[in-house]
Amino acid sequence: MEALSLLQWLIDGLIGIGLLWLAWRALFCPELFKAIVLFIAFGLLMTLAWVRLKAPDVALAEVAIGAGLTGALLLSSWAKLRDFDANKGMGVREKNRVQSEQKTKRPFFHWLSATPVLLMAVGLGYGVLQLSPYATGLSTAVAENLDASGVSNPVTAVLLNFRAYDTLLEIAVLLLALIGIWSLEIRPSVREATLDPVLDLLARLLTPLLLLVSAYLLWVGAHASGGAFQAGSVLGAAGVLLILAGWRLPLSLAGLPLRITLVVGLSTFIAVAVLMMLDRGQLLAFPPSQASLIIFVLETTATLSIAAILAALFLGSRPDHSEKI
Amino acid sequence: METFYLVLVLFLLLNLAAGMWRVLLGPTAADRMMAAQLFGTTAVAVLLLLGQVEGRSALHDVAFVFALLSAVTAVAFVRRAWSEQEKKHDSK
Amino acid sequence: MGDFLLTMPWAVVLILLPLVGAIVCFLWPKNVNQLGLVTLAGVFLSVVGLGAWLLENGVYHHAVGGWNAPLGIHLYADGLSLVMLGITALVGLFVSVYATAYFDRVQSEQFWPLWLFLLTALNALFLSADMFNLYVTLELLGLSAVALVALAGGKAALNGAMRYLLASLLGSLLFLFGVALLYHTYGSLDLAILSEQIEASPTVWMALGLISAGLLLKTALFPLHFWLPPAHASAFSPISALLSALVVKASFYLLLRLWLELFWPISGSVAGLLGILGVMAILWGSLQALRQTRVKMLVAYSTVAQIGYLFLAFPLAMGAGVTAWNAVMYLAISHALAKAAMFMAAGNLLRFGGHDRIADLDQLAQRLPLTVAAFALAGVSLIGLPPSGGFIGKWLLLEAALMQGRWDLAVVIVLGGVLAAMYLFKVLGYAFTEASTPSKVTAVPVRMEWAALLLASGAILLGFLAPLILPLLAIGTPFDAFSSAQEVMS
Amino acid sequence: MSIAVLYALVGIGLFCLGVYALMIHAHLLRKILALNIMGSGVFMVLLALAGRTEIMPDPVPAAMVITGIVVAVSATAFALALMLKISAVTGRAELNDEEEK
Amino acid sequence: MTLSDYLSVLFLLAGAVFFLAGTVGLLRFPDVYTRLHALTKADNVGLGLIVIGLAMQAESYASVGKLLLIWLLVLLAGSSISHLIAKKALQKGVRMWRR
Repeated sequence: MEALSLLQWLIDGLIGIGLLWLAWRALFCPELFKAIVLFIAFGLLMTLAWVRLKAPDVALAEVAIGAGLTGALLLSSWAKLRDFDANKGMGVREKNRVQSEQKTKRPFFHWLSATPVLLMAVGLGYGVLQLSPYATGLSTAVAENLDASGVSNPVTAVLLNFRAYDTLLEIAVLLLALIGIWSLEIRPSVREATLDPVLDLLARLLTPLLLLVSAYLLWVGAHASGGAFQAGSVLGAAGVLLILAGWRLPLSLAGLPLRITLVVGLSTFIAVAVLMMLDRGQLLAFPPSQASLIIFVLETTATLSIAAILAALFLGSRPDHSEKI
Repeated sequence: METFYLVLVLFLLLNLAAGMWRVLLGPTAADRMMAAQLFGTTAVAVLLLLGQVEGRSALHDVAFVFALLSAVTAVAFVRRAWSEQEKKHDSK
Repeated sequence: MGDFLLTMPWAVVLILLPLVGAIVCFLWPKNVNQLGLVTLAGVFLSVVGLGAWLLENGVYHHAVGGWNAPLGIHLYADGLSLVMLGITALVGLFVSVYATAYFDRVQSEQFWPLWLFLLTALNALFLSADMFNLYVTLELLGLSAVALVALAGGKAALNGAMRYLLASLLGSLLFLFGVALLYHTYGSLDLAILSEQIEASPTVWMALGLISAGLLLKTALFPLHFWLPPAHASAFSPISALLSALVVKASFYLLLRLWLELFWPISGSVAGLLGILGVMAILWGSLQALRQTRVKMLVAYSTVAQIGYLFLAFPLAMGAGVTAWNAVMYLAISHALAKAAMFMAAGNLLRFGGHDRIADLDQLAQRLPLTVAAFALAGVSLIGLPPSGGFIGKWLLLEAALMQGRWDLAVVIVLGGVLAAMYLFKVLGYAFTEASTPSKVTAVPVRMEWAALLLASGAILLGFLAPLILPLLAIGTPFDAFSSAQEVMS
Repeated sequence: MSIAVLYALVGIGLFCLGVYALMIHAHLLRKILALNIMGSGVFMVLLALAGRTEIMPDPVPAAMVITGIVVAVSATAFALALMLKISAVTGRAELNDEEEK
Repeated sequence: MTLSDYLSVLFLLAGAVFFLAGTVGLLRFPDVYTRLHALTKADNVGLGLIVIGLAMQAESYASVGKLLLIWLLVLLAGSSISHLIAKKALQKGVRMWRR
């Protein structure tokens, strides 16, 4: 038993130190590309930390959204930045870029900001150590009401029943981010004309697999780890893969059909909320007998919308404008 | 048996830490990305082992998604981020 | 009819209606202006309905999903939320009318969905009684506000938007950290439950620090105001109006609510600090405003100064209790009206002359009389001259300061008014003189002039409405917990 | 000290590293990375402290973290797009510190 | 411990050795192409061995199937990615190591 707990400590200590080290290097190493790769590695290690903290649902979300999508987003943004540089730059651009990537505020400012941050770290550490060692969370309240929630995975029950209102607003945040990006009117990049047979094959093989996994996660979410966000982001990753392989949405679908897909999750959520309001006098109050069906409908539409939004976030520019310019 | 699995997990994590040197060393962008790939494969193994220790099949799903999505990141790297001529090479 | 007013769940309508409006505007951008105005009218009526309900029944509670706290999320409305919702709907309506004339076709297609998302976030924030839910509304609010600033598209606007985005995200994360500490201390996210259990401990102090820092950053209290002037001055004028009048107030409202209801056992002892920052904000903001050469930048710095006033109430509430809070809410709403009107007037100047350089305001008093009148009336309220809403607010604040013998604060209150008069007369003075370099002029749509003028008159009218508004504010006695706690202490 | 507290302290470390980096770096991509790492730190504190008891993990923090991750990715995507736009307009992916004329 | 336990320990250990070999290769080999070679081959075999070791302990056929599926997926992704990287490296003029 003693050896076992020592091993646990070693593993957790290694993960903790690894996280701090990766974060430190990602934030302070001179080259930006290296920083991004380190950040992706950070996300992957974070997944292991979530697993160690007994939160497989979070691990799934982190791996699907955090590692998969954020990594691809960062890499592609970095590449676009460099393209801007290359377009305007002459011979010295490489040197300039490296300088701008490392640029920080004046050294005096480093000390000025390090002091309060250190104080904050000490204060926060003290505050956390002062907490009573017994968690006073809501696990019993959730467990007592789980039967009436329509699902048996407590995390899904919280997300789609007990605190479904948060989830509604959160899907609104996703949609808002996309509308905000579209209103920036970024020119689409005209690159990656070449088609790679191996990449094509990979995309052809992985896309159906991603579809299957997404459906599986959606289905399994009711009683084990998984759910709309995980499923949606895996499906969204399929979209990202297709975009990377050079595939584009046909223009006929890029207008209203795409927009409807983007909003169907949020709209269904609102519609259900209003229906429940009319029926039971309370926003989003699902009758326990039909709760599992309602949650399934909500999750399915949410998965579709989340996937479409994430893929569109990755694309950046509005797909119905991209061919015209 | 549980102890053995955990020893194995610890070993793989140390292995991973060693692999991180490559990210720092480079010298080409591909080397850095490759090390992140190493992360992918090793982490899948770690997740499977931890799943065995904790008796949770949910971790298999995590490992599965992990394997799928680290591929997407790598494709993003090859297609988007790596487009300039490499000037840095391994020193002889 | 009366029955209908009392049975409709107005609070829910207030959140869902603008959200539906945003989705519809996104899907069918053909008739955004009409759709948007209808939505705004609906929101306005819902606030009236909610007001009627509150007057009849006291505070409003709604357990979302039928799950009671701590498991579920509660919507909650009292007089404080009602007044904030009301001012949001009123200013929102006028700005919307203004916007229909201000934006061209493409711009309005982009403006409306974002603005309706912003409105959703504001309403949801004023109605929420759950700490984590508040975090989500803060993020919704921040992102939509930043996206609106970025609409202007120029160098200055994009830089301002980015600065604003970084500040806003940092603020949200600080807030979330505080929420995490509170949750793990008391096992609940519900404001009412937390406020019953809360007591001084190192963890609670850390939570207070984090949450206050996050919200002060979003409220742009000196010295955390660095992001505000560039963002507010470079955005499109109706958007500047929304940001200065409403968005900044939303985080102030939240700060007020949490200090009063949640942190009441400990917040009294550090209230003095906020007072000092408030004083510095008044002085610094006013002096910076005096130095500006462009109207919108001047108005933006004036916002920094006026935010300072809102924080003077914190030290004063120790002894004067409700008077100080009434004063501060009065100042907040009259500032909302006046500042929105002022930014709209500034937008008219920009449209008219193509620039907003103060020195080149070419005889505008004769050529754009309505706009200059709007600017002047809004100025009256900002300076605090009778009979405006600003006057009532400052008068109540002064009364509270004198009651406690805080002569220092009383001097600052008066001095701030004098400085405001100085920087506003600087603009008005140039509006009467002939410029050395006449510029080409464009006609300003009548709707834009009248919207600014009516809103500015509203700020004056507020001066007569105190007997009507103060009782509304008292519904559910939002200020009691704090005041009684202070009495026990002193 | 338990493993939960260990992870909570790691979370605090990440948060503070992020705040520091956010303040001193000029490049916007670096600032965005810093915000993401700060976010991870907060999520870690939120979830780690839920594991203080051995009996039953509390699902509410897990749900909050999932919501937080989605919000974070939305904000990141928007911030990256805004950065690209700034870089396209001004030619630099950093904020201009000098006052606008 | 039963015979299958011993066998599974054996497979797991062998897997760990392959992982170690992969990392050593990644650190010591002289150029991108050889390092790719070390990483993808050794680690995928290592993972395969670990999967076999764990499959022997699995309770149901479904979970054996899932384990094998994961391995197949990693193989597929790993091989295509390493091909893409190597091809791109050639295009971008990354020099090959010569003795």
